[in-house]
Amino acid sequence: MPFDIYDLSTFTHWIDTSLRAGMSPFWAVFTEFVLVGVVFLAFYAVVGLFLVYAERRICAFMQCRLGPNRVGPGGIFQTIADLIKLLFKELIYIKNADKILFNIAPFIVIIASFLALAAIPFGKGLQAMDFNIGIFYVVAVSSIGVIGILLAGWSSNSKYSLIGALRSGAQIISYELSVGLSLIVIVILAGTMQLSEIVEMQRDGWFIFTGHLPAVIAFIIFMIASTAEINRGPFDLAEAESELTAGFHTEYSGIKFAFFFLAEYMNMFIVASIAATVFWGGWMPLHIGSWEGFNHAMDFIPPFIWYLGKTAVIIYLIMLFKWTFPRLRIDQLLTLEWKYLLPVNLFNVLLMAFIVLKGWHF
Amino acid sequence: MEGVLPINQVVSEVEQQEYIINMGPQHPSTHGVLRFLLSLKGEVVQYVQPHCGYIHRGIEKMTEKITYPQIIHLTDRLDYLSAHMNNEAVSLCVENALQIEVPERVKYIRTIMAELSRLASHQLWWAAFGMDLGALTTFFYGLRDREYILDIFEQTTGSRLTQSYNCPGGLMNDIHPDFQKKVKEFIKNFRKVLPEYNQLLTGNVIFHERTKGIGLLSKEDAISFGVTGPSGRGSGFSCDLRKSHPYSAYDKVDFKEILYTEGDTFARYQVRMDEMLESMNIIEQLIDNIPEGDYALKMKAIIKLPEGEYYQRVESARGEFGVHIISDGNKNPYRVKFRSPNFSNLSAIDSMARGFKIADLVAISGSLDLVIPDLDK
Amino acid sequence: MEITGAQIMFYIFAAVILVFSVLTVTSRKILRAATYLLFVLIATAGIYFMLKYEFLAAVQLTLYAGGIVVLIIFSILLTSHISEKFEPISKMKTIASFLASAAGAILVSSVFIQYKFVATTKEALNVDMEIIGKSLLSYEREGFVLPFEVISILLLAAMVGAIVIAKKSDDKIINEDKIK
Amino acid sequence: MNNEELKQKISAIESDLVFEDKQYLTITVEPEKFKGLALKLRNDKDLSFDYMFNITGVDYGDLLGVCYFITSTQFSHIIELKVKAKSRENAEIETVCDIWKTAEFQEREIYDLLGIKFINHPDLRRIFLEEDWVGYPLRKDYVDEVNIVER
Repeated sequence: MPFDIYDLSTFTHWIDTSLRAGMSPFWAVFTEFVLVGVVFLAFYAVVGLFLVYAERRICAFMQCRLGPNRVGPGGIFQTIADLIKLLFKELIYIKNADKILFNIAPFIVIIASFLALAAIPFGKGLQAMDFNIGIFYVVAVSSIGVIGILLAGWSSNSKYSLIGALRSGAQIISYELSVGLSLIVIVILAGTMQLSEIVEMQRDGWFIFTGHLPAVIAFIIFMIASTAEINRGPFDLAEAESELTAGFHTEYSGIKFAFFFLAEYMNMFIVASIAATVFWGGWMPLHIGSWEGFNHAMDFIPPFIWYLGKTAVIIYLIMLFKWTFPRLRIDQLLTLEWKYLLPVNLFNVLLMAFIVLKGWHF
Repeated sequence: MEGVLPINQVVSEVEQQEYIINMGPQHPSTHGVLRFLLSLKGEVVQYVQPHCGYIHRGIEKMTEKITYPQIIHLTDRLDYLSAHMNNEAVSLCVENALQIEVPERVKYIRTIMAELSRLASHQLWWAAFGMDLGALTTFFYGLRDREYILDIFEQTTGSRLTQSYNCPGGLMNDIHPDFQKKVKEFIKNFRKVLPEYNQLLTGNVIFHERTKGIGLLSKEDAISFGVTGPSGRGSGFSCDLRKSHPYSAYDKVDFKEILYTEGDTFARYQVRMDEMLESMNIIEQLIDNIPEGDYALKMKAIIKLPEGEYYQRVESARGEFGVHIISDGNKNPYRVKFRSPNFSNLSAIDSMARGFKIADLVAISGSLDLVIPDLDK
Repeated sequence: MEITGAQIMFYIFAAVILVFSVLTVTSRKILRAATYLLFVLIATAGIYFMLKYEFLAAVQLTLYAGGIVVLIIFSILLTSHISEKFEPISKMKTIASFLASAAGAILVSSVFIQYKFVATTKEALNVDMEIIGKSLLSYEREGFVLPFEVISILLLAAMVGAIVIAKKSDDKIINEDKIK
Repeated sequence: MNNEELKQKISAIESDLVFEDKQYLTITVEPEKFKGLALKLRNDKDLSFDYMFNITGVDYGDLLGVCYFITSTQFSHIIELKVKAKSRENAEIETVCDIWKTAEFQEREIYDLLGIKFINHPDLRRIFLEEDWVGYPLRKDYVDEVNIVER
């Protein structure tokens, strides 16, 4: 198989064996932990910085302006300058706030997004943890993030924050259902929840093509619901700046605000990677039926590029949503979920089960 | 609620408490230093109490110490988005009191300038209204096109916002030689851009959901509260003074008074969108026919109005602007009262917003297009 | 005896569980208690992960950490104010609860000591979708349909009970109508 | 209706009114009769003054007064009602905010700046100035050495 030239599992195995040869198993595992941790931290920071920059440029492009263009070529160092500014900003402590919870909240949000990152396959063999219940794990872990938002809103002792937190709680709890159900549609099709296997099964065609109509519906619902779950426009009611000034993070400043900010972008990245992995074949190259030459050509593009490319396209879509639509109202948001997305989703699950039973999929 | 409370007592206190929120004076969607005191039940607004006066500068008191031409420069600072109309109101009032007739050329230019101001004001409103609803992109589109008008203003009047272009007896100076060309260019361009506005916001499903049936104001209430301008016309209150009490060159042009009867936020939105088209029609009818002549009458150095009361109504971008001058024959007025449209429009907000949600309140106050310096005076 | 990485992890998780369990019951601020409970649940999920019991760990995270704790916090947000604190626990109560927990600890540990744990030689069962799906929908041995239904009835009963308790009494509603 | 017809019609409704022909027909009315007249003007089918477009509070030196500009959206005739309060120190005029709702805010403004009390006003507080502001700035005898510079 040509694309096995990019198989990184041999590389990771080589690291593992060479470490174990040099030291006791305990220290070998420990070193691996540290390595993975450092790699993820670096990745997290780089992706976060890049996404903020990309958001600014895309937003500027939508709004007929230039965006950041002074710091560095094309303004690429703007986010780094911002980061430095945020690091030096004063951390404001609010009187009568619940200090412990106030300080813990940003960490909970950011840890939840870290945990989810662990299960995402970036390439063949390039995955921190390959659970056999990968999708379930990601959904489970991402549901913790909302607690950070709720705590942030409540512990700030500000009414705007509290309303923002309540909105966000209602929103995320509801939309988790749709995210889960739309992923279940694909789980039914794939017959597994292991992310690496799901990617592997899309070798001959991505699920969005092979899964007929239900997969397309599931993808659309996933996009809507996950945009809502990560609190991005047009579903950014939790921070709705024209109504609640900044919602749950009104009272945060400096690096703690930056944590929320970064977590939002990372959540966007995670959601986009899950969508890319589950619906668009993750790091799998695009293969079309029996076009051997085309398929071979595609195989030579490294999987990491495929993966990042797909993720970037979906992130671009999510950004376009934000900069195009007006914000929904809270009751409309819940109506959309409970009256439209959920019934459609349930029906979609049935439809997919039927198709799989009949063996109508490719 | 400091200290220790048994649980059941807590519950009963929570039930009794009003949940009160201060929206403003520093808040993104009050467009200035206005404060709404909201009582909420969940997200539903129980009542709204507007608190104003954060930039009360005592303009009415100041006018009692200065001369009539000087008042012009204070009226700019009322509703800065329709500065031209405010100037016009004072100028017309003084001219009526002195019973002088300004040259035709002045009337034409005043009308064109007023309509340009209206366009610029509506563009800014559209931009900010989209932003109130969370569509941030509209802000840049609106401001981009408003820039053309401000450039035209700058060229002729030397100022972009507070133009002070009208004065009793005519205009401060003549129009720039490029004025007509530039205005025509702008209109040609804006006629192309306006459909873009509609594509971006007017046709959006979320936008319809957010605005239709929200903030209802009946015609009777609109009249009783004195809600004028586009906000009143969205409720079917025919209050366009350009039509009913024509001044300047409005009797020479053919235009429609935009009326919508729904009385909701969407109707008020539609009125303004249609008014932009009508304003362009008016300008197009006048721009090629500006008569030759003087741009101002020769006025005495010190203007003294004969003793008496004078009132002038003018349609500004936000509604009926009125100037009430009481003169005792001196060079400064005895009392000047500005009837600011925003003040009356604001008074209706409580009855409009009750029972709707916070997000709707933002939409409603956005659709009233409040300019805070005008209502605070 | 050499300490393995797994042991260290276990001790960390166990310590987290112990410390935060105690904090949960002793904290006088209700939302802090809920947050500590969250940490306990997450640490428990961590132990499941260590045991390679990923499915249960994920269930623990979604249901307890992501579901129940969120609901608890949500209801706290709706009902309580930040300045509220519980009354300090009286001495009698402290002593009584200490005795009760000590008795429980003795009981549990005595059972544990008497039981002879046998290390299993079997390979850990790889829980894949097929096994989960089949055992969830099976009503035979090792099937979960029957217990699931029983639990759902229990939950229903609990929910009805909660509604009955939380509902305003009728006469109060009538009074309120009169006021309006 | 032109001013003459209005004059006849209104004098038939209420006696003891002083009519002046200015820019608009100006009617001076005693404070006791004012509320009744306003109500009749609003409710009369042929007059139906339903839209109050301006209220001006004036300090006449010896007395404080209020000018109400009202018009009819149906017939578009305009009159100005003038009321002068009986005393300067304790100036009181009946509120009309139950007839024209716009008066609620306008009367608060006049109370704030001129100190005319409106009887039966539901929420007569200062609107622009702070609650503890001393004096009424729009009165001619208002002195504020700190903020007003006399030249």
